[in-house]
Amino acid sequence: MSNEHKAWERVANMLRSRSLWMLYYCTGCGAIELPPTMTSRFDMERLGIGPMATPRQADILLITGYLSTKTLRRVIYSYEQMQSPKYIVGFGSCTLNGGIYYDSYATINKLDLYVPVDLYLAGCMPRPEAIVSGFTALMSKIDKGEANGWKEYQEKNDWFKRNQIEALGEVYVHDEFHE
Amino acid sequence: MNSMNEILKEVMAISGEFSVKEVTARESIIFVETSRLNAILEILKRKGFSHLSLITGVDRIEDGVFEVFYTLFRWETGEALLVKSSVSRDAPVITTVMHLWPTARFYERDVHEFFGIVFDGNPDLKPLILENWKEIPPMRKDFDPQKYSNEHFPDRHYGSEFLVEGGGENE
Amino acid sequence: MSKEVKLFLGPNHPGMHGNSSVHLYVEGDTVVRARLVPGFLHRGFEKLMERRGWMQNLALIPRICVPEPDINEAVYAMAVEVLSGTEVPERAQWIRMIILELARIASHLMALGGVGGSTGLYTISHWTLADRDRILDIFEKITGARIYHMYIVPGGVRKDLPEGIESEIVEFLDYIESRSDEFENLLLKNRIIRTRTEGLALLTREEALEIGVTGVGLRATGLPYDIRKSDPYAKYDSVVFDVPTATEGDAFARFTLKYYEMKQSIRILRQVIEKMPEGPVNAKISSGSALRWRVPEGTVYTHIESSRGEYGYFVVSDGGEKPYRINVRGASFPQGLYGVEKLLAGTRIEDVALWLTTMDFCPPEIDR
Amino acid sequence: MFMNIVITILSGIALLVVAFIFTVTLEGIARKIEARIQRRYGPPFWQNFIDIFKSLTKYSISHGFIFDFGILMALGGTIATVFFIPAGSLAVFPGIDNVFVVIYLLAIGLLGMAMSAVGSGNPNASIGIGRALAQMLGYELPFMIVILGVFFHHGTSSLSDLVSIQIAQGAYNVWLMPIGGVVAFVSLIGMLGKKPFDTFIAPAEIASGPLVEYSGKYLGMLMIQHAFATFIEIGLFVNLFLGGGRTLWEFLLKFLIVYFSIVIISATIPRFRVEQAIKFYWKWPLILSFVQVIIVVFVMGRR
Repeated sequence: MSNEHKAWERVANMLRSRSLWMLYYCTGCGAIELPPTMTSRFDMERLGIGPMATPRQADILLITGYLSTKTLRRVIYSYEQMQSPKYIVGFGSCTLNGGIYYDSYATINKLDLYVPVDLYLAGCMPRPEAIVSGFTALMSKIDKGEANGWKEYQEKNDWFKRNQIEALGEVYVHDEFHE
Repeated sequence: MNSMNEILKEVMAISGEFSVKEVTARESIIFVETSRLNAILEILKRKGFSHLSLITGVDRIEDGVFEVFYTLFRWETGEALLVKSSVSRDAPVITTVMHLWPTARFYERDVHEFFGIVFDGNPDLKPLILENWKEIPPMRKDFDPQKYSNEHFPDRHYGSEFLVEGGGENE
Repeated sequence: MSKEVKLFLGPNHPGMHGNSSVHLYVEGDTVVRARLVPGFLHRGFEKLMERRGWMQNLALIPRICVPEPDINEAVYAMAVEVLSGTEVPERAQWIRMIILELARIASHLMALGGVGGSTGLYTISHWTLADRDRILDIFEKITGARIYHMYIVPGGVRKDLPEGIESEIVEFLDYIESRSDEFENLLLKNRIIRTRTEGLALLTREEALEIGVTGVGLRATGLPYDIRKSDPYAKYDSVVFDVPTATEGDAFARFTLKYYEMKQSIRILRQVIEKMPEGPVNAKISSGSALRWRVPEGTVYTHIESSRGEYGYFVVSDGGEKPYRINVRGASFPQGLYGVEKLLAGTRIEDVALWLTTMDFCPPEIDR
Repeated sequence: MFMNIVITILSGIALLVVAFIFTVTLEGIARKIEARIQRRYGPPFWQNFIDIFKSLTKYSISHGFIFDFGILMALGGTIATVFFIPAGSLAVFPGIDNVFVVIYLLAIGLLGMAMSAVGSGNPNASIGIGRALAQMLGYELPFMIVILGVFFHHGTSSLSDLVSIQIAQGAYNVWLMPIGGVVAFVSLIGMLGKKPFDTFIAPAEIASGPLVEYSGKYLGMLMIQHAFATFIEIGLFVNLFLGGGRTLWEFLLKFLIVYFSIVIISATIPRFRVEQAIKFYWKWPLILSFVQVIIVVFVMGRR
C-alpha cells in the first residue's frame, strides 16, 4: 500500500476504534448482561460504544452465546447488511465449541465456520467487566489494524458460503411469512 | 368449595370409572381412554378446573405408546389434575380440545411438531419452532441429537497444536 | 384491496425483547393482523435434559429463562423432591424464598426499565437496571455467580448464607424503598406514559382466562389469582403479604401492579429475614455418589409464581439415572403466541413494542 | 465592491466553522448532561466529532440516484440556510437575511432528506418520513402565527434588523411577548425532534425511522446536516426572541442556555405518539399563539 494510504488507514483505524456502534440484536442468552453493561453501572457509552438500531449503521455484531440454526440465518442476513469495517464478537464457550449445548440438534458448534469472528469473550455468559475489557481489547486490536475479519469474509467467501449451506440447507428462507 | 375427591367422584358418576393416583395433597393423575377424554375434560372444566396449564407428550417407546397429559389447574383451591390418555405410536391421532381452551391450539401444535401426534380438528398444525426440519420429530426417543449434531455442525478439533498454543509464548 | 404492508418486528429489532419475530400486516399506521414466529432461541432443552443425570441437569436448567433463572432451579428441585420424597430442612425453604423474592424484584425492575426503553424514557431504564445490579451483587455474595446461580438443589440449598448477608439485604431493601418515590414520579405519575399506555393491550377477564394468561396480566383484570396464595410452596403460607389487583386490565394497570408487587416482595423479604430459623441447609439425598442417583418412578407437575406468571415443570421419571421426560411450561407461552394473534390487531405500530413489554413476553420460554 | 464579496465569503466560512464546531461540542456536552441525569459518566464531549468522522471513513451502500441526490440536497439546503442566521456580530448578509428565506431554505433541506429516505425503499423509512412531515404540520402552525405577530409589531422581518431593534430597545421580544416566547420554545423542541416529539426517529418502534438505510458516508453527512439544522433552529429562536447578541460570545451563551434547557427537559420525558403530538400542538400552543397575536395587534399595535 502506498504510504499516504497507510497513513490514512492509521487515522481511520484510530477513529474506528474510538467509536464502535453495536448492533442491538440479542442472539443468545448472554444478551442479559448487555443492559447492565450499557446502563449506569458499567456504562459502555463512555468508551464510545453504543447500541444502534439497524445493521446499516452498526460496526459490531455480538453473538451472545449459543446460536440456533434459525438465528444463524438471520445473523448472516444482518452480517451481510452491515457496512464493511465490521467486527464480530463471540460470547462464551458456545461460540467456540458448542458449549453446554454440544449435543443439541438445533445449535451450531463452531461459529468460525460460518462468519469470521474477531474476538472471543470467556465466561458462560461473560460478566459485564469481561465484556468491557473485551471491548477495550477489540479497540486496541482495531487500532493496530489487526481486526480484519471482514476482509477474510470477502476473500474466503465461497468457503464460508459452502459451510453455511452445509449446515443450514438453505440460507435464504423463501416464504418468510409461511403464507 | 368441594375438594378434588368429591369432584372426581361426581365425574366418575357421570362418565364411568377411571383410576386415580394421588401424587401430592393437591395433585393427582387420572387415567382416561381417548374415547372418553373430551367428555371428561369438559365436565372437569365446568366443575372448576378452568385453567389448562400444559399439554405434554411422553414417548413410551418400549410399550409403543404416546402418552398425552392434560394438566388442569383450579385457581380457587390450588389443585392440579393431570389427565392422562395414551395413543398408539404408529397411528397417533387424538381429538383436539381447542373448543374448550382456545390456547390449546398452540400447545397441540407444539406437541405435534415434537412428537408427530396428530390432533384432528386443529386447523394449523404447521411447524412452529423448527425451520426446514426434515428429520423425524426430534422429541421421539429414537432420535439421537448427538449424531445429528456431529453430522451437521462440525466442531473444533483440538489436535496436538492446541497444546503448543496453550502453553506457548503468545498468551 | 387496500394497501397492506407486511412488516417484520423481526428478531433484529430494538423494540423486541429477546429474540423472536412478530410478522405484522399493517395498513397505514395500525396493525391489521399479527403473528408471532418463535423458535430463534430453540436449543431442544427438553431433549438435552433427557440425556443428562438428575444432578447434571442443574447446570443446564437455569439457562432456559434468562431474565429470571432461579425459578427454574426452584421448580426442578421441588419436582424432584416430590418424586424422591426427600424432606427439605426448614432453613433451606426460607433461603429459597429469599432467592425467589430477590429474583422477582430484579425481574420486575428490568420489566419497568423495559417500559422506559420502548417509550423513549431511557432514564428509568438506567435507574432500574443500576438498582437491579445491586441485587446481582447480593446474589454473587450468596451463590458466587451473577445470573446463573445453581444454588437451589434438590434436597435444599447448596450451602448456607454467608455471614452478615441479612444486614446487606435489609440495607438494600431500605435503599430500594428510598428510591420508590423517584420511580413513582418518573414513571407512574408521568402524564405522557399514562396517555401512551392507557387503553393499550386491553384484556378483559374472559379474554385473560380464555388465553390462559397468568400472573400480572390476570391480576390486572381483577382476579386475585396468585400461585403463592392458592397453591403455596416453600414457606409462603407462613408469611403475610397481599396480592395487588387492578380492574382496568390495560398496559398501565399491568406495570403499576408490577411496581406494587415489588413492594410486596420487599415486605415478604423483611419477614423472611426475621423468621429464618437456624439449622441444616440440605438433606442427604442418596447413599452413593449424587451422579448415580436414581429417582423413583413417577410423574409430577410443580409450578411456582414467577414474575411473569405460572412457571411449571412436568417431570416424568422411569426410575433411571436420567429424567425420562421434562416439559417446561413458560409463563409467556399462551400470552405470547395466542395473545399476539388475538389482541395485537388494532394497535398502532408505535405501541407494538410497548405492547410486548407490558405483556411480559419472554421468547426463550416459548422456544425452550 | 470586490472587497465586500471577499468579506462575505470569509465571514460565511467563519460562520460555518463556528456553527459546526460549536453545535457538535454542544451535542457532546448534552450527551454528558443526559448521562449525569441517568447516574453515569457518559462519553467524552468530543465523542460526536469522532462519531461523525468515523462514519465518514466507512464504506457505504447506495440505493439509487434519488437516495444520493436527496442527501446532497438536504446537506446543501441546510448549509445554505446557515448563512442567513446572524450570530451576534458575525452576520453574513446583514440587510437581506429574511426569516422567510430561512424558513424556505430549511424546508428544502428537510424535503431533500425525506426524498432520499423514501428512495431507500425501506418501509420503516417511509413510515418515519410520514410521521416527520405530519409532526411538521403540528409545530409549524403555532410557530408561524407567533412569528407573524413579531413581524407585525416590529414592522420588519429581517433577522439582523430585529436583533438591532431589540438591542437598541434593550427589551427582548420574550419580555414583550412572553406567551409567544413559550409557544416558540415548545415548537422549537418539536423542530429539533427532541424527546417528547421524536416519534420519527423512534428506535424502539421503527428502527430509527428515516435513518434506517443510511450507512457510512451518508450517515456522516446526515449527522453534519443535523448539527447545522440544530444551529439554525436554535439560532432562529435566539435571534427572534432573545435579541441575538452584540458579540458572538453573547449569542453563543444564549444558544447554550436554550439548548441545555431543552436537553434537560427531554431527558425525563417519554415519546408521544404522532397523533398525540399533533393534538398537543393544535390544542394549547395554537390557542396561546392566537391570544398572543390578538394582544400584539390590538393592544400593542405597531411599534
